[in-house]
Amino acid sequence: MTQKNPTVNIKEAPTGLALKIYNWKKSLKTLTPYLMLVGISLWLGTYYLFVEGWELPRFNKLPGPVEVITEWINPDPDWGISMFSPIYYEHIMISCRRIMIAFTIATCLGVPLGLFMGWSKTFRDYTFPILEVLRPIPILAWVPLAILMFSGFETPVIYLATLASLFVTTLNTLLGVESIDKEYFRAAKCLGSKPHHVFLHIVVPGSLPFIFTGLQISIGVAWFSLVAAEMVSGEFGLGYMIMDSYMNITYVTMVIGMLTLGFVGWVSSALVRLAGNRMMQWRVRALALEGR
Amino acid sequence: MADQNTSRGAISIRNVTKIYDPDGVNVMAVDDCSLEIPAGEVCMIVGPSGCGKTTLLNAIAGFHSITEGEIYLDGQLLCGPSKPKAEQGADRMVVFQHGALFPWKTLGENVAYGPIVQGVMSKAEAHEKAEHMLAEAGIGDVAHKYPGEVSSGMARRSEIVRALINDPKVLLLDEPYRAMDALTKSIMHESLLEVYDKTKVTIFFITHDLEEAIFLGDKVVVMTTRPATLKKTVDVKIPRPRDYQTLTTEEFRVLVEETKEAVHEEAKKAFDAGERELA
Amino acid sequence: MTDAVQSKSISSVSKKKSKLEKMLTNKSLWRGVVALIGAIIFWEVCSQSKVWFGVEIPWIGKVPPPTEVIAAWQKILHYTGYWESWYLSTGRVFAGFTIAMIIGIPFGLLLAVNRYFRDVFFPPFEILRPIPPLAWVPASIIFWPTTEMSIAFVTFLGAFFTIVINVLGGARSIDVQYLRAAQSMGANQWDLFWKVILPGTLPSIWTGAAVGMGITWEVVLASEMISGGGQQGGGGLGFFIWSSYMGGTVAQVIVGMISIGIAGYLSSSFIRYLGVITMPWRRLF
Amino acid sequence: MQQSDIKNKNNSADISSAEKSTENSASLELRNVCRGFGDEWSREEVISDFSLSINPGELTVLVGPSGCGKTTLVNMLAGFDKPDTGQVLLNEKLITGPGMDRMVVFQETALMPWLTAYQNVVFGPKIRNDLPGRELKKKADYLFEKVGLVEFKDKYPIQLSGGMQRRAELARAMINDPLVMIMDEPFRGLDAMSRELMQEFFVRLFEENRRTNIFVTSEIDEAIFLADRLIVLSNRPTSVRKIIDIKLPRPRELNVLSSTEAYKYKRDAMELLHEEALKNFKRSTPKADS
Repeated sequence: MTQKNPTVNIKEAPTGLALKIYNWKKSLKTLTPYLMLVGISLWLGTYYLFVEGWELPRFNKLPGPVEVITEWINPDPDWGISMFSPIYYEHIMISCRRIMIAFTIATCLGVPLGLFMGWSKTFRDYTFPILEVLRPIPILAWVPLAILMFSGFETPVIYLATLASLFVTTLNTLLGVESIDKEYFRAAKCLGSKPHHVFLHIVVPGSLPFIFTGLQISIGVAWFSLVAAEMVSGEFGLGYMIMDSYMNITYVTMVIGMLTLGFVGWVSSALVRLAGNRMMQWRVRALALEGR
Repeated sequence: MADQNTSRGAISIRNVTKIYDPDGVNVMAVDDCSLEIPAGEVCMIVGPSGCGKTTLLNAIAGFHSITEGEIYLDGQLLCGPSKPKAEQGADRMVVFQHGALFPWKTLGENVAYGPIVQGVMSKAEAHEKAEHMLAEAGIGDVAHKYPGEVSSGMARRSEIVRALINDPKVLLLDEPYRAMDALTKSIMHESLLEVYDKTKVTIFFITHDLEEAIFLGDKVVVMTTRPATLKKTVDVKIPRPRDYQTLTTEEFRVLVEETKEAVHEEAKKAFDAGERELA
Repeated sequence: MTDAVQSKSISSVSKKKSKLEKMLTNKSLWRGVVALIGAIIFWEVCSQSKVWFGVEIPWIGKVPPPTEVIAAWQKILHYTGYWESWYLSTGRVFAGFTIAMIIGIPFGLLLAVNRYFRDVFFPPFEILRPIPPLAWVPASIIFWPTTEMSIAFVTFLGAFFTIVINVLGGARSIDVQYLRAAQSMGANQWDLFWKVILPGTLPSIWTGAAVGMGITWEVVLASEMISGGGQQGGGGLGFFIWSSYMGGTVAQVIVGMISIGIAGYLSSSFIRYLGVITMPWRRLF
Repeated sequence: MQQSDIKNKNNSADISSAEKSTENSASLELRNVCRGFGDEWSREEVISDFSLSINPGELTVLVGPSGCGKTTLVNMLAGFDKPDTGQVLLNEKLITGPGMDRMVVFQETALMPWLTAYQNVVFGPKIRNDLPGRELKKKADYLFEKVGLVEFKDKYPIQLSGGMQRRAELARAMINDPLVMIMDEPFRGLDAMSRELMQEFFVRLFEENRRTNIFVTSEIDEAIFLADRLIVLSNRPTSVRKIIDIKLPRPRELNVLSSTEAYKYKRDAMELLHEEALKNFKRSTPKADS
């Protein structure tokens, strides 16, 4: 029998970039990337034909893909906004700044709040019902109240985005603490931990996976409410840009705004995911082994 | 009190009763249970699952209170009528059924955790000692890995190391090898015996596996099904050190035979009760 | 000895507490009640402090006190317009939501079941997904002939993405052993789909639906504020809030907010109820 | 040398009591099977050049350390997986995919949680539509009686205890009248007591109709108690370390395990397995024990 075969053909295992290139090359041998291209072109093609090619009724009112892309890369935009106009970046920057402020406040408040709620049952008993009563009220219903409570344009918008993420972050953190196996608490006590050790070494790291799931949802929700708030009241930002171009019947700019929003939103949630993976190496490594 | 060195970790359980009270329905988990474990003995508790063995362990460890009776450690009262719940302390270390290594710390950090939070050692000292002890247990090369990255056998070994670094008087093990297959289990047994032969720490080991009990123990205590009381105590006089070949000796076989009846009777009772409950 | 044991265990089994008794002795419940009452009193005091103490508390001081809100609510209960806006909003939510379920569930299942279908249709879906549903509002108004249809469309989008993602995730995480077991008992692709994949995905379908329902209410509200409010006859709770705000009756704004909270809560309870009755195996234990 | 050993063993076992079973029994054969996993730099042969033939009407037990590739073998026998090279044959015919002539009872229970015990059991015949309703009901009722779950017919799997779930799963496999039953550590995770009861129960079932049976386990006692032929597997890459014919009398009772004879078998197997398990432990990864 050929039992003496080497079990593992040890070949230098590629890491980092080399691994990525290898995986990429391997995927090129399958149908997937080509089908993906087919899918995207199918979608763009239909969009083009319906709107610009055949000019079907109703569709012909919308800006077509060619129109949008030429406008987007036009150094001298017909409707005022393209990749080359500074105002475009100003809108993006303002929205991003608002999101950053809202997200930071929500995280700084929500995570500790959730942790304490999970840690102390008494605290939880007193705070959770209030949260539960407020939660079903859609964030958008707060708009008039927010405008009333906070004067100006900036604070109400940030307030709304913060409120939206705050709920999500707090609840997920709470869930995270609850998800920690009781035996970890016992083990920690057994090993002689004082309460602050338990909090720092068990409660915080143990709930991190849920916290980061929460943060990813929270940043999505923050964008959602930000756009809404900017559309209703605001004088800058991507939501405003979309609404404004709708009012001015510059529909091409509107579509550019939507696509930009999608892209920026995607980048921000990717950043949160990245930060999560950074902080939870233990989880990333174990998951990687499982997926093997 | 006797000499510190010779009588480290003698447990004396006297007439302990435990009644749970969930939703106003009293359930008796342990009924008038008395047991003496001399220092440095491996005491194996065998009984059907859910019979109240763990309740006893929890009482010693200080996770639960007891309703009646007293528990002493080295002549000192752990819990009793005046103090229903024992304080949790590093002199009694628990190894849990499902494993409770902190998944967010490496094995080395896990082992070093106890001395650091107790303030007995500096961080550097603790880490150095942890690495040393892990290496002694034969898993030094994975000290920097996270529990999720190593096999359950290695994880369980380092959990025992994590307990031992605190120099406990008693090691409380709650079916720690339950989820393992027989072969991995036998390796784990040998490594536990190795540890025991070195440290001579008192071991309180809960299991429902009779062979495991006889292989490891100096004394095997068979418990009845809920409410738990002592049914039978068997002294195991197989000489140490033991290895896997002990499992197939005549002596071992005879002991298994001797105990089997009692265990099966109780297990059958528990099993039938379980089926009835579901019906 | 045995006698002693018996008598002990008999005496130890006391009677079970009744449900009401359990509720009344539940500490958490009482704490919750205390917290809520405390919060309302706090709100009242903060809002009234300008009148009572002459000190205006920032932010919350500008909000009308609960007593005023209740008074406004009592008055408005007689208006048919208020009830009509309930009806209109709920109708819109369920229209968009139902369409999203009808299209989203098969689409998600198809994505999960067929690799090629997934390769082709998932990328465009992923490109469009990060765009917040509200950003579609203007485009939707341009495209659809009536406001009602454009609101329905945006509502549909809001729920659609969530439902599809949940269905896809749920269907893909079905234990391969169920599929294998069915296969070795002679199930064909059709059986696998109907007998294994669909019931196995049901829990995620309802999770997706519950989240989708929440988003739907947000979207309906926003589109009512943006579009419905602009044209006459739009109505709906969103419009009710917006017009109350424009009319300067802030107490009514809060009435609207609470109403919409109740509506949202009721509709998600409804979804949970549907989940419970369609998944009897989950109800147990 | 081991290969020739296997060939010689063909049909030597006592199948005299299996007259009625010859029609519903089958032989299985693995010929020079290889199967590996992983990327090109981390490729690992889980099974390399593995040959084994399984006699009709016998209970063959494969025993080996965890992570040695037993499940991969099962998957290939069941047709869920294909070998890279080599052949898997059922009655001299190549296995190309899963089929109802081979029923698998899984490591973790694979009862569908959304169906009641009864619906689970009749799942196969129902979707194939090959039994008239009344007959199916009769057959199912008979099986439920046999596995002692009559009162639990309309319960969902989560309402059943671990042992009951396994029994329902056995019934589900048996209603399809397979030629071969493949059991992949079916009693793993049960507590010792339920496990013993299940073993006794299973041995009764087998002795009744002597269907070709492959039973994979990592418990030596279980293996010796059940087996006609015990096949000790090595670590990865899996190969046959030793074949032991278990000549304990049938019908078997649990106390057969404490006989001196059984202890002799146990010692034989233990020696090898302990060695393999130690090897496995030394290089174990978390994958190895899941």
